[in-house]
Amino acid sequence: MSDPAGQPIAPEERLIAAIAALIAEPCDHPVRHAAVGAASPIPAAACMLRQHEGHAMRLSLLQSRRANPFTEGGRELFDLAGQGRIDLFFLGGGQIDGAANINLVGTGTYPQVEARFPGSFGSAYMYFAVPRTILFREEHSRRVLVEKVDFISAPGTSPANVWRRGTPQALVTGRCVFDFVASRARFVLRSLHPGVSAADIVRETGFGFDIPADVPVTPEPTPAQLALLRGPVRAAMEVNYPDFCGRVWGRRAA
Amino acid sequence: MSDPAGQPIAPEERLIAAIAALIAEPCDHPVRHAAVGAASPIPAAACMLRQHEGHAMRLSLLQSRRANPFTEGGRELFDLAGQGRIDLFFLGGGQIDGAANINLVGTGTYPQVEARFPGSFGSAYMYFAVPRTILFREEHSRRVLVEKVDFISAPGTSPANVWRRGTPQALVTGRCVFDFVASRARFVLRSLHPGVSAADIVRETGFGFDIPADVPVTPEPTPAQLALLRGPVRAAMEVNYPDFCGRVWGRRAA
Amino acid sequence: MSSDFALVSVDELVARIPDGAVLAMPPDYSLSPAAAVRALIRRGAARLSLLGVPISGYCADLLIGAGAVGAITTSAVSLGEYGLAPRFTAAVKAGTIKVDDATCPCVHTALQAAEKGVPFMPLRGVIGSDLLRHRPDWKVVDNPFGNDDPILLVPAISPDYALFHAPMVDRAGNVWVGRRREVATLAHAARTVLVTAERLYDGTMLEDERLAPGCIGAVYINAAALAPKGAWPLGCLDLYDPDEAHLALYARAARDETGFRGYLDAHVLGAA
Amino acid sequence: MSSDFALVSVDELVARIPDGAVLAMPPDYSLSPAAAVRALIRRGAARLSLLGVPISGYCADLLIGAGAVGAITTSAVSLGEYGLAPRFTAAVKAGTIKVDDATCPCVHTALQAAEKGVPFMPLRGVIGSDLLRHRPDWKVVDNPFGNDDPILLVPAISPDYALFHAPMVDRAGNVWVGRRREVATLAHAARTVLVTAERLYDGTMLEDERLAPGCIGAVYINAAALAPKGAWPLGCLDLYDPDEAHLALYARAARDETGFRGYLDAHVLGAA
Repeated sequence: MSDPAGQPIAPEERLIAAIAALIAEPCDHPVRHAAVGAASPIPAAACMLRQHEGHAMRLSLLQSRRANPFTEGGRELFDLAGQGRIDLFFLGGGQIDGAANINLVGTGTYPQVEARFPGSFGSAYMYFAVPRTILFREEHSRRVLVEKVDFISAPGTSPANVWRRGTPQALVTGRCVFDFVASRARFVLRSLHPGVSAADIVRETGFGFDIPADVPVTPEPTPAQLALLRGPVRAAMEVNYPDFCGRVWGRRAA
Repeated sequence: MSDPAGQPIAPEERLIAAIAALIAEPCDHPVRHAAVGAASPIPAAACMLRQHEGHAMRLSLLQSRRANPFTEGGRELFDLAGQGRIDLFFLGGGQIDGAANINLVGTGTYPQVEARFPGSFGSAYMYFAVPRTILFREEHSRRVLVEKVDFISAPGTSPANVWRRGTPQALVTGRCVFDFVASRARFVLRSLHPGVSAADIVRETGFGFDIPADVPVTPEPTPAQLALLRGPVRAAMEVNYPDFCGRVWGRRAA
Repeated sequence: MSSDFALVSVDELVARIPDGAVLAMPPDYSLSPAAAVRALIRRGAARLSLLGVPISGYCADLLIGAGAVGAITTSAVSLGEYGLAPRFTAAVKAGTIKVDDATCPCVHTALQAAEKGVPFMPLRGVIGSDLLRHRPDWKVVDNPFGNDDPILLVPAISPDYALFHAPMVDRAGNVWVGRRREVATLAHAARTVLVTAERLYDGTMLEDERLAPGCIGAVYINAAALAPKGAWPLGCLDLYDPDEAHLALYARAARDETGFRGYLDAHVLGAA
Repeated sequence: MSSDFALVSVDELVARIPDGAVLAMPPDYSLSPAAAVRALIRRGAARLSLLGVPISGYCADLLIGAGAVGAITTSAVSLGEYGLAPRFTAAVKAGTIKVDDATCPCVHTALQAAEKGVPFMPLRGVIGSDLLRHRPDWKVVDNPFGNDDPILLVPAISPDYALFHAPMVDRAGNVWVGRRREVATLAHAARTVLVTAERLYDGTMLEDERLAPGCIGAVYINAAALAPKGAWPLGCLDLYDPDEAHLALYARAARDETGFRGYLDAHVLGAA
């Protein structure tokens, strides 16, 4: 393996480190078991980074081709979540609104949609059953981050009498990190990625959110983190995310 | 294999043939799939006899040690029945009453029972889910066949609005065969085993039942049936019921 | 031992699925019956109602593009890393198919209810999702064991036909699907179960304690056809991986009607 | 990858089960944990509430006879071909244990509800059985999808401890149980899962597509102990058959208290 020092930090590495910081954050629900979807290499790498930093945590990669952890078929992920055995999940959305409602179905007036997205997958269940959800969407635009989603695949908050184990913890985009305050159903700007201003975020975000007096820059991955990412994390990622690894860290020498 | 001719007919062979005749009886629910419990060699042999007589019918031996048909664990039998995929089941009872209620729990006033039986097993479900149930109990006495069971593990009939696929078809004992008339929740004497009189049955039966003007003798197994029983049926029974085979048909030469 | 099970050809297998039937299939990552789907298109199947268990992908998109589908109930239709399912997306825009949007555990739950022979099963979550507003067949009741605790009840689904691909079938009709137990639940829930298989296992799989746990018993299986590489261009467990180049080719070709027709001619209608 | 899984001794395994716990075990024909039960008796366990999944046999009778059991929920207690369970029968007569009678599919359903994380699950049948009169925790409601259609709802059961024997465990804590999936459902439903295993599998079973379908994933398993012949005198799949002579000996000995004490001294308390 070549010495990773001196290579520039990739945007993906920043996002991985930002998500890892959210996972590490003290919380009523410590993360002992995270589940990550097949199309989510950045959240997967963030979980692996935490593991290599010493966080005792199980990671289940859904639809993993090798050593898939599930032996009861497709329902097992949802059953596991129902049993309270999954602490952290990741969701995205074709649209995400200021109350953390997510839309995976389409824009326009359902069912006569304008743009059709794939569909809700398990979001309408996992958002309730898992104590912590980190929302992740690289595209940060008014197209994606809207005032009110056209279709609620899964609601960000629920009335007090509706069974729900948790709420969204945060929203990570390609430009910033928002914390989510469930009691007010509102996002608060937590940090700005390098080179991005609060004014940029206001301009590119379709929903209202709170801006604290002092918004820090999203911390860069530390040299130790970069070494882990470019070494053991990358090695573990190759099986399920070869394209991602090649794009971010370069093709491996044969 | 030795020639079976000339050997006397065993009582068990009569019961097997009697049950086989009930299985063969035309009915709204033809038997395409029968399930038989581990402790029921006579019903199992009756099903196998029908198969060898050309009845196209699947037989699932529960808790079979070899080639057990179930791969979903203990619930699969009940799920199969729930799906309507089992047409015939067999039940017995520590007590059976004149309305075909069965008691597998105990005598006396529950929970302060006088005699405790093992328990209800799946009876409270299978009796409803399976279209045809043949009740089978070799002991024919007022101790077993009672006017009213002390505890209803499973009811013989249900109100019209209660979901139920079927009702008991008949009761086979060591002395006779009763048909069950569900609309009147009452047994009717169908046939008397050789050497038994209707008066014997009245004397030994704790519940009231109808006696037609002419009650035939339970047909003896035919020579063809005896040949099948003592040949291929016995061979198939050896795996799961070695003790029964030894008792009825003699130990095999080594 | 008797059984209605029959070993037939792939064309005979799909001939059993009439136009208008409710047809349930597993997703791209789970024993997807691509060879049978191509045969269905060749036989000109029409007005099918698809059920995605719990989501749909390449096979559904192919059927939709070929005009074989009138409706689909599913939790998503996607080509995964190859992007949106282009013919599904186009059909929704054109209004030529009806979509009943679901969420994955609702599909699993509805099939489990049918497997168990009960009319419904409860499921947590979902309340507050717009899915619920468009699914009058789902009901929210107050949990009888709780107090002011609304809970979703999902009605059982018994699809007319289940169709999937499996690594092995034996002559008795037992089918080995390994850890992909969602197709077992589907087989238990469906009225008729049709299977393509990579190969015939010479023996009775249920007699082998090592093979039995991955089997669906013959009691559920109506017919099977041998179809080596029958999941292609999708993968089949550890036997072969998805054909990534071909799936990328499909995703490009199917972007428009002309490209899709060309794909059909080259890879479906032309193939035997 | 991290996990709380620990490989311990049989005595350490059962030391995790406190007096008064709800302890669920499979029946005699399904991976029964006889060696662990003997260890439980040696450690003097008391006031256990047993759950038979779905029935109980030799192991329950042994624990009851040893005075370790305060209550049992089960669909039957029986030694099968060896007759009534003598210590259970005697304890019921003496009024020294509380019995909650169930019926097999109610137990499976209650565990499936816990597996799914729902508070209840419906089940057909049972209405009109006296079981229902003595189970105030079971409810009959009108089917919300029907019309004047009463249906039973069974509340979820999450046993404190599940204890069973398995053919294999690997170092990660994956456990192979073959087709005996009722112990998988039990493991999913239970709060803590303790396993004895015939042998250690050298490798990761979930990486083998042929072994994975018979596995319970390590995420559910808290601890395991190696116990060769750990189901004895009961059988273990195709590895060994029940010891019929020993079970007959037990059935005879346990007919009275003196005989049972003699059996305990010879086969439980004396054995390490």
